[in-house]
Amino acid sequence: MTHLPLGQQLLDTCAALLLLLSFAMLSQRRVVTLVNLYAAQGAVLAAATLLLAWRTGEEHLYVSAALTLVLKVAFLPWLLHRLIRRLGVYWDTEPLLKVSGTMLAGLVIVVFAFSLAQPITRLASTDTRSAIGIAVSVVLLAFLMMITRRKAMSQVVGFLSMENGVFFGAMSASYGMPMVVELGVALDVLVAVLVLGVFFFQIRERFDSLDLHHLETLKERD
Amino acid sequence: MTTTFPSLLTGCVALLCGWVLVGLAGLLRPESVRFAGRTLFTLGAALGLGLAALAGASLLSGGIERLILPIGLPELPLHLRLDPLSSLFLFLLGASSFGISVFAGGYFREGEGTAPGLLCLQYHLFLASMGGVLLANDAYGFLVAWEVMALSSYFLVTTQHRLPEIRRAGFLYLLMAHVGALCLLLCFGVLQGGSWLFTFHAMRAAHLSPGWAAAAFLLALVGFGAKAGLVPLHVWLPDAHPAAPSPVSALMSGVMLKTAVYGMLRVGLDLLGRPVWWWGLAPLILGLFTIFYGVLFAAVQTDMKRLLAYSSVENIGIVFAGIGLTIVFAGSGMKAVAALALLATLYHCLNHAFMKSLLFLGTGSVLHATGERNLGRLGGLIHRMPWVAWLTLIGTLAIAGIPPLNGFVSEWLLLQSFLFAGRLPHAFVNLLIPMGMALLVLGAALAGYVMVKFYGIIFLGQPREASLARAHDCGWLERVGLLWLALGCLALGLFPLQVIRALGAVTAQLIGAVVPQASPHWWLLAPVPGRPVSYGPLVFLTATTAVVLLTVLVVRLTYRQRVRRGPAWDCGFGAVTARMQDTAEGFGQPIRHLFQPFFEIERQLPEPADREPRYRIAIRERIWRLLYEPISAAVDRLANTAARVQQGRISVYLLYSFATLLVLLAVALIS
Amino acid sequence: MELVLLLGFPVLGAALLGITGAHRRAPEINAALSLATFLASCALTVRVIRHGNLLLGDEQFFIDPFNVFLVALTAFVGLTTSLFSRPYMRVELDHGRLTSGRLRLYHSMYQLFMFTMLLALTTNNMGLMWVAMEGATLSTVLLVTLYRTPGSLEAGWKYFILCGVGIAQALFGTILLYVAAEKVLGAQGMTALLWTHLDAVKTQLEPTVLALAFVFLLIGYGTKVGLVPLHSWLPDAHAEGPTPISAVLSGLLLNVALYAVVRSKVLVEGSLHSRLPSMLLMGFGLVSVVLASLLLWRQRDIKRLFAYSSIEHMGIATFAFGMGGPIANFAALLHMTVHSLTKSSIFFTAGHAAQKTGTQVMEHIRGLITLSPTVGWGLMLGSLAILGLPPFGVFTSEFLILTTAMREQPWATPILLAALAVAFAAIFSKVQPMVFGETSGRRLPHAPALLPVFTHLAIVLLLGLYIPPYLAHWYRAAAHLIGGG
Amino acid sequence: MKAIDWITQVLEMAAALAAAPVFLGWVNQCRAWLQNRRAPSLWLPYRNLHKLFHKEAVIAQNASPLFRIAPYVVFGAMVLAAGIIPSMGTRLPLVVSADAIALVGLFAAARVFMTLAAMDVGTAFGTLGARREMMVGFLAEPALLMVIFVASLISSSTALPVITEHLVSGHLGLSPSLAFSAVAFILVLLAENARIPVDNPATHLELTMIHEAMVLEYSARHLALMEWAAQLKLFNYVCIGFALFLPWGVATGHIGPEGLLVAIPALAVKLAAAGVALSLIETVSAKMRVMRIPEFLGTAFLFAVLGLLVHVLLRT
Repeated sequence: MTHLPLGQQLLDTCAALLLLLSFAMLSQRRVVTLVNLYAAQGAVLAAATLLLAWRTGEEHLYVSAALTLVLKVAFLPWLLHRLIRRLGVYWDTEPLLKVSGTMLAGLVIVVFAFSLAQPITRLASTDTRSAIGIAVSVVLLAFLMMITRRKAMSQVVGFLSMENGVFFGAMSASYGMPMVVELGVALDVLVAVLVLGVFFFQIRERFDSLDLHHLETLKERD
Repeated sequence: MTTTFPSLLTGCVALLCGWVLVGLAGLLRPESVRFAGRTLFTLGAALGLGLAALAGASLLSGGIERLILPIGLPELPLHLRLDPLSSLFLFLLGASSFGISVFAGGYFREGEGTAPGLLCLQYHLFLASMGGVLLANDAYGFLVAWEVMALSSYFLVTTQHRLPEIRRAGFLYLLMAHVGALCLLLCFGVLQGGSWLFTFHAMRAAHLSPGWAAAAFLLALVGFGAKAGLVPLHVWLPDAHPAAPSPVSALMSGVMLKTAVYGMLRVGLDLLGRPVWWWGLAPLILGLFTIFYGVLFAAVQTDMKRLLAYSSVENIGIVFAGIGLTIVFAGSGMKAVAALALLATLYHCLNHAFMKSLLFLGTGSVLHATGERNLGRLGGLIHRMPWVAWLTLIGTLAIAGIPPLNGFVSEWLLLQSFLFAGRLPHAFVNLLIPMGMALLVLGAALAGYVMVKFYGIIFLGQPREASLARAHDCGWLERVGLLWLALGCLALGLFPLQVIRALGAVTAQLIGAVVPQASPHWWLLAPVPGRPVSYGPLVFLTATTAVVLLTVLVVRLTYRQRVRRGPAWDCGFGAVTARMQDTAEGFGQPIRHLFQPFFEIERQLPEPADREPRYRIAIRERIWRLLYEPISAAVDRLANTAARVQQGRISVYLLYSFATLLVLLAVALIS
Repeated sequence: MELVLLLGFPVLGAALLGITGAHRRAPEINAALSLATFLASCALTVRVIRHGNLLLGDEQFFIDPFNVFLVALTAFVGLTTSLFSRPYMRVELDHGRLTSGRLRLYHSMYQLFMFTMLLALTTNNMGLMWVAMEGATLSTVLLVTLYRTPGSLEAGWKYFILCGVGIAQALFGTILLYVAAEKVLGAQGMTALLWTHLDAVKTQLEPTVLALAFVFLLIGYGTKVGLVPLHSWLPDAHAEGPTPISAVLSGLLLNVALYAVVRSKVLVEGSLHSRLPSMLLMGFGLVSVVLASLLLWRQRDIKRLFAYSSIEHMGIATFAFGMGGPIANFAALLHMTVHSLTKSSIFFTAGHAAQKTGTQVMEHIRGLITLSPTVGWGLMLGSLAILGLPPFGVFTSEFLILTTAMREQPWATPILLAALAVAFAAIFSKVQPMVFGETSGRRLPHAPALLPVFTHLAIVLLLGLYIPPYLAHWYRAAAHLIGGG
Repeated sequence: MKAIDWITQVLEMAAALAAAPVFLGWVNQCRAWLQNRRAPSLWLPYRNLHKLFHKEAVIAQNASPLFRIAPYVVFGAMVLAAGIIPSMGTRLPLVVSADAIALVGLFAAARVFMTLAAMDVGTAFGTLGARREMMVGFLAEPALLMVIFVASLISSSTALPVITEHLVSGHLGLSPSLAFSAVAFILVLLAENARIPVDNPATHLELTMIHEAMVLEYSARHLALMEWAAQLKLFNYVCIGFALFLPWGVATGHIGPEGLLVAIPALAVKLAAAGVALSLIETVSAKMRVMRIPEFLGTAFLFAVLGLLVHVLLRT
């Protein structure tokens, strides 16, 4: 296939952008930027969904695109920014793993993810299936990021971007899930973030910091 | 296969239920000793007598009765079966429990930890569950009864749960019991042979590959051995038996251990079909070792109940040696001798039930009268408590294997089966047999030593403490209990022929051969046809008494000097105090000295310049350091390693999940 | 109809108590609603037993013996727990560990939690099931952190993050399932996530993708089951939350999660012709049993202790499901039942004990039997039951599982044997001195109402001695549904 | 069951009663000669017994009935034992109901009662003696049984007369297993009858004595019975030895007077020889330390077991 239709190319670009953003998040230590990156990811996701909706004409995709836009581009980042301001956590401390090391691990994971996606790609009937690999790697990269971070906030962002990855996976593998499920998922994410918001304040008022090493007291090793 | 209504079996079940009800009745007035103690226990005793009667009847009839009750697992209702083997042990349970329960009726008093009502419940549940074990005809029912037995006895053991050492004893006991039960569970898992029917009937039918059969046998040996107190699985026994109230110790030692023997016979000789000869080696060798080990430790004990507990270990050793011998013979197709060995084994079970219960009850009375378990603080009680003393003497002589009492008969039979092993097809066993005989005899002789120590130090000599002067003889209920058991010892000793006839049904069932009676006389025991070997306890007894009486008569008639009481002569040393007598430690000293390698001894000797010299000696079993402490240490180490996993840091936890995910994905891709 | 009620009552309750949760009578309302839910579940059960499986709400809900028995169990334990929490939370309130506002949160969340679990059980839609599971997580997170103590916050955080991440994997797995199913069932997406349809076509689904899907689902729901090494959140959450929540967590949530795992296993095993799912389940089961029993060895906190024992028992059940076959499945279902009943009753008594003595540290809890016989005996009998001593039901299931293992997977039996022995030693050596022995405290004036405890124990005892035929039939039907083997 | 058998039976017991003291006297005489002492009269044991029987018995205040019963039991047991051992004839009615194992049991019974009686008064020496006696017993008894078992394996019976008859019909020469057990038996005999080197019957140093220490508290008739029982025991052991290793001269099969006419002198000769041998051993060997006794008896036990093993090995 020498020359793809435009939409296809755009979609692939979006996918690539997503991956890029994930890497950026992996390396990024400023929490505020992290949130911005997350917002960007959301935006790209929304764009991809929109494109897809436009090409396939599945109207429920429009809805989910709108949902994404509202939730992941507007509301959640706003909320997170607000939290950051309120709690005054701008920087994550040095990650547990050196950034370079994380990057390396990330690369390995991407390779793994693509090999993983092969059978799915073979199966999937969508013309976005080439992007499944990227979706998987976005998920795994987010996972990696959560492992390496020390601030509660950045872990949450990681969690959210993982959810993005999953969402993108659904999108690219099968033009999204049934409406009921998507609504449910969206709702859950929303609630989750709200709960987290509450959480932050509680943690804060107990430990007056969001540093995770306060949360290492319950253990067996002594 | 009897098609008639299983009347005897139904009767037995009814009696067991009766026991449960009696126990529950104890909860009506839990605090009242008079009601829960006296009334209910005697009632339970009566039920025991009934059970003995029924079981005896079925034993003599030799028939088999089956019954199926619609409880238990869905596919597996509760199967019950009354065959000679189970009826023999039921008889043992009923008969000895009668004496014990009557005694218990007089025994329990206020302020003994658990309330009498609760005790009554646990006690009778214990009895009923033992009956259940003997009647069960499917693995599930068997195991349930088995564990209920362990559980109820555990609660009985921890009656005085305020004392830490008793809690420790109880814990150890339940742990060993549970592990043993798990082994049995696996054993039955093998036995059912993929038929998924857990009835014993199906197990008999199942055809196991030799490997599986051997595995099942070994699992059974471990499981039942742990309950019976086979060395090295006996460690719980010397702690648990003394910890329990004496009637309970009597039950545990006299009856509960026998249920393990029953199980061993049931699995080894019944469910597994025709055994392979070399299976027998394991119980034989372990048994012989257990005999020796148990009696050695009994000899050095200073606590009277511990001493008896170790002597139980020894007797269990004798029984298992007998089982091993039976299997070796049966496996080599020597039915006649196998039957003889089995007979001796069963006989010894009966004997031990009576002797050991009698002795434990005796110690119970002593304990109540003096509040002392330590031999070093007893002595001279024959003057204060003649009933207990003289009745216990019978038990002592019996367990020391003195003719014409019952202990001698079973040992005699066992020796005969050793002697007439004849030529076995396996050279190794041929050499093992004489060794075994030697160990058995040595054990018996040592048992004599132990028993002289036990009796002499408790009942003879001078009281070692001033408080003993206040000791009083036991009440009439206790006397009845003791008397019953003592009479049992005598009867079993004097009428072996009749007993053996009754046991014939069992040997016929398990071996397919009965021990013949080679002599025409009803009073003469001649078990080996074609060999002039015989023993007639009645004649023996009459002859001895005749000679003794004659002597007395002659002496009395010819010499009329009066007998004067004076101070003890003691080579004219004068001023003999009770402290000058040999102590329990002293009496054990030769054994300790001779068999040092078996013991882990820590001595505390006085300094030459000590104002008040103290001599303390503590003896532990090496088994602990060789086997059990390493195990627990290993578990500890493992636990510490495992604890590292749970190390509190969320990133690490996430890493676990991540790693698992990746690995599993890889696996999924590859496969 | 029953279904509507079943799901309606909790929602109603959540709303109602969300408004009036601080009211003096709130606990009674809570109990009443739970009772209603329970009755509804009974009705549903009866109906299923009468008329067989149900498909409701244009196929969005599917009730068969397998999940209806869990529904009944869930509703029942929910009821008893609400009964238990009535006096318990009162006392907590009096001790000032809670404010009335928090109590409101507690009550409404409790109902919400029940709702999510019932939804997860009854729905036919794998996606909805996921949503419900996530909902359950969220609602329990709030419950775990109810006390706002540092410990509870930490526990809540770990619980949230680990289960959240896990559940995200589950979502991905669901998607893969969807993808695979869509291929077969055609693109009209609605049906492609319905378990009934999936089950119908499971043999045609693409194996590799399903294998991957299963891995994701297993990781996801397995995290909630508490399978080692995904279990890390479990002990903390159990130990730090209020006791009624510990009870429902290990009594119900774990079951529901295991239910999800088994459902997906059924599908995957249908399409895969390898024993991969079984092997995975058995492996996870064994690892969980072993590690849990080792960690039991050195516990100091009573609730942590029994949390680990929950991991152990979930491991046993998982192992049994892995072995498959009618008997093992039957045993596993039975094990889920008896475990949830026994374990919740243990948590009740443990909660009372901790409340009476004012500590969860076992060294400081002594001589309960003199402090308060009911609590003492409750704890003793409960522990003995959970340790698999007959005549309690846990023994029944372990009997079946071990005997099956001896035939099917002999290699596993020594491991199980050792692990069970270690667990026994660990738990019993800690329970015994708590129940028995000398105590400094004096006997309490009033015995706590332990009706729930002894009801549970009675049922467990019954199941150990006699499984009623209809119940047995029901289990067997469920076991048959799971099939496998 | 012929009357003549009963006669033999009674005769044997009577003979044992009569001969036991003389035999002891004889042993003491030989010993005196071997040690160049003026020998006491052969009848001294009789006079002793007679004297003792005529004395007034003194019993410690805290002695229990057991203490007074014991001498009769011990004595009775020994007499009965004499009736079981085929010293002259093998057709003994009693033997049917008491074989060799029962015989050992009988000895055990005597020992147990003796030790219990010794512990009864509760003196230092009594208990000390009892302990030592049991220490000797628990090794000597098995050894004796093993010795008997060797013979009974050869003749496939545990009834002494049968064994004797089988040996007399002696188509087997001296089998090595019997040789082993003979050595063992001699050691046991020395130990069981409180002879040097195990115990010194003539000692009056309390700390070294075993048998004497146990009967310290007895006087007069009780003491007499105990002494007599001890003499009987020695006699019985010697007779067991004869029955197992020197069965010749014993009237086997159906015996009439003529059989006895051979048997009695034969027994007398054997006894005399045995007495000499015994005194010889006692003269040449020295008393050993108490804690060495177990080693001594252990050797005996070992020899007996070896005899058994040898037998099995040769047979298979």
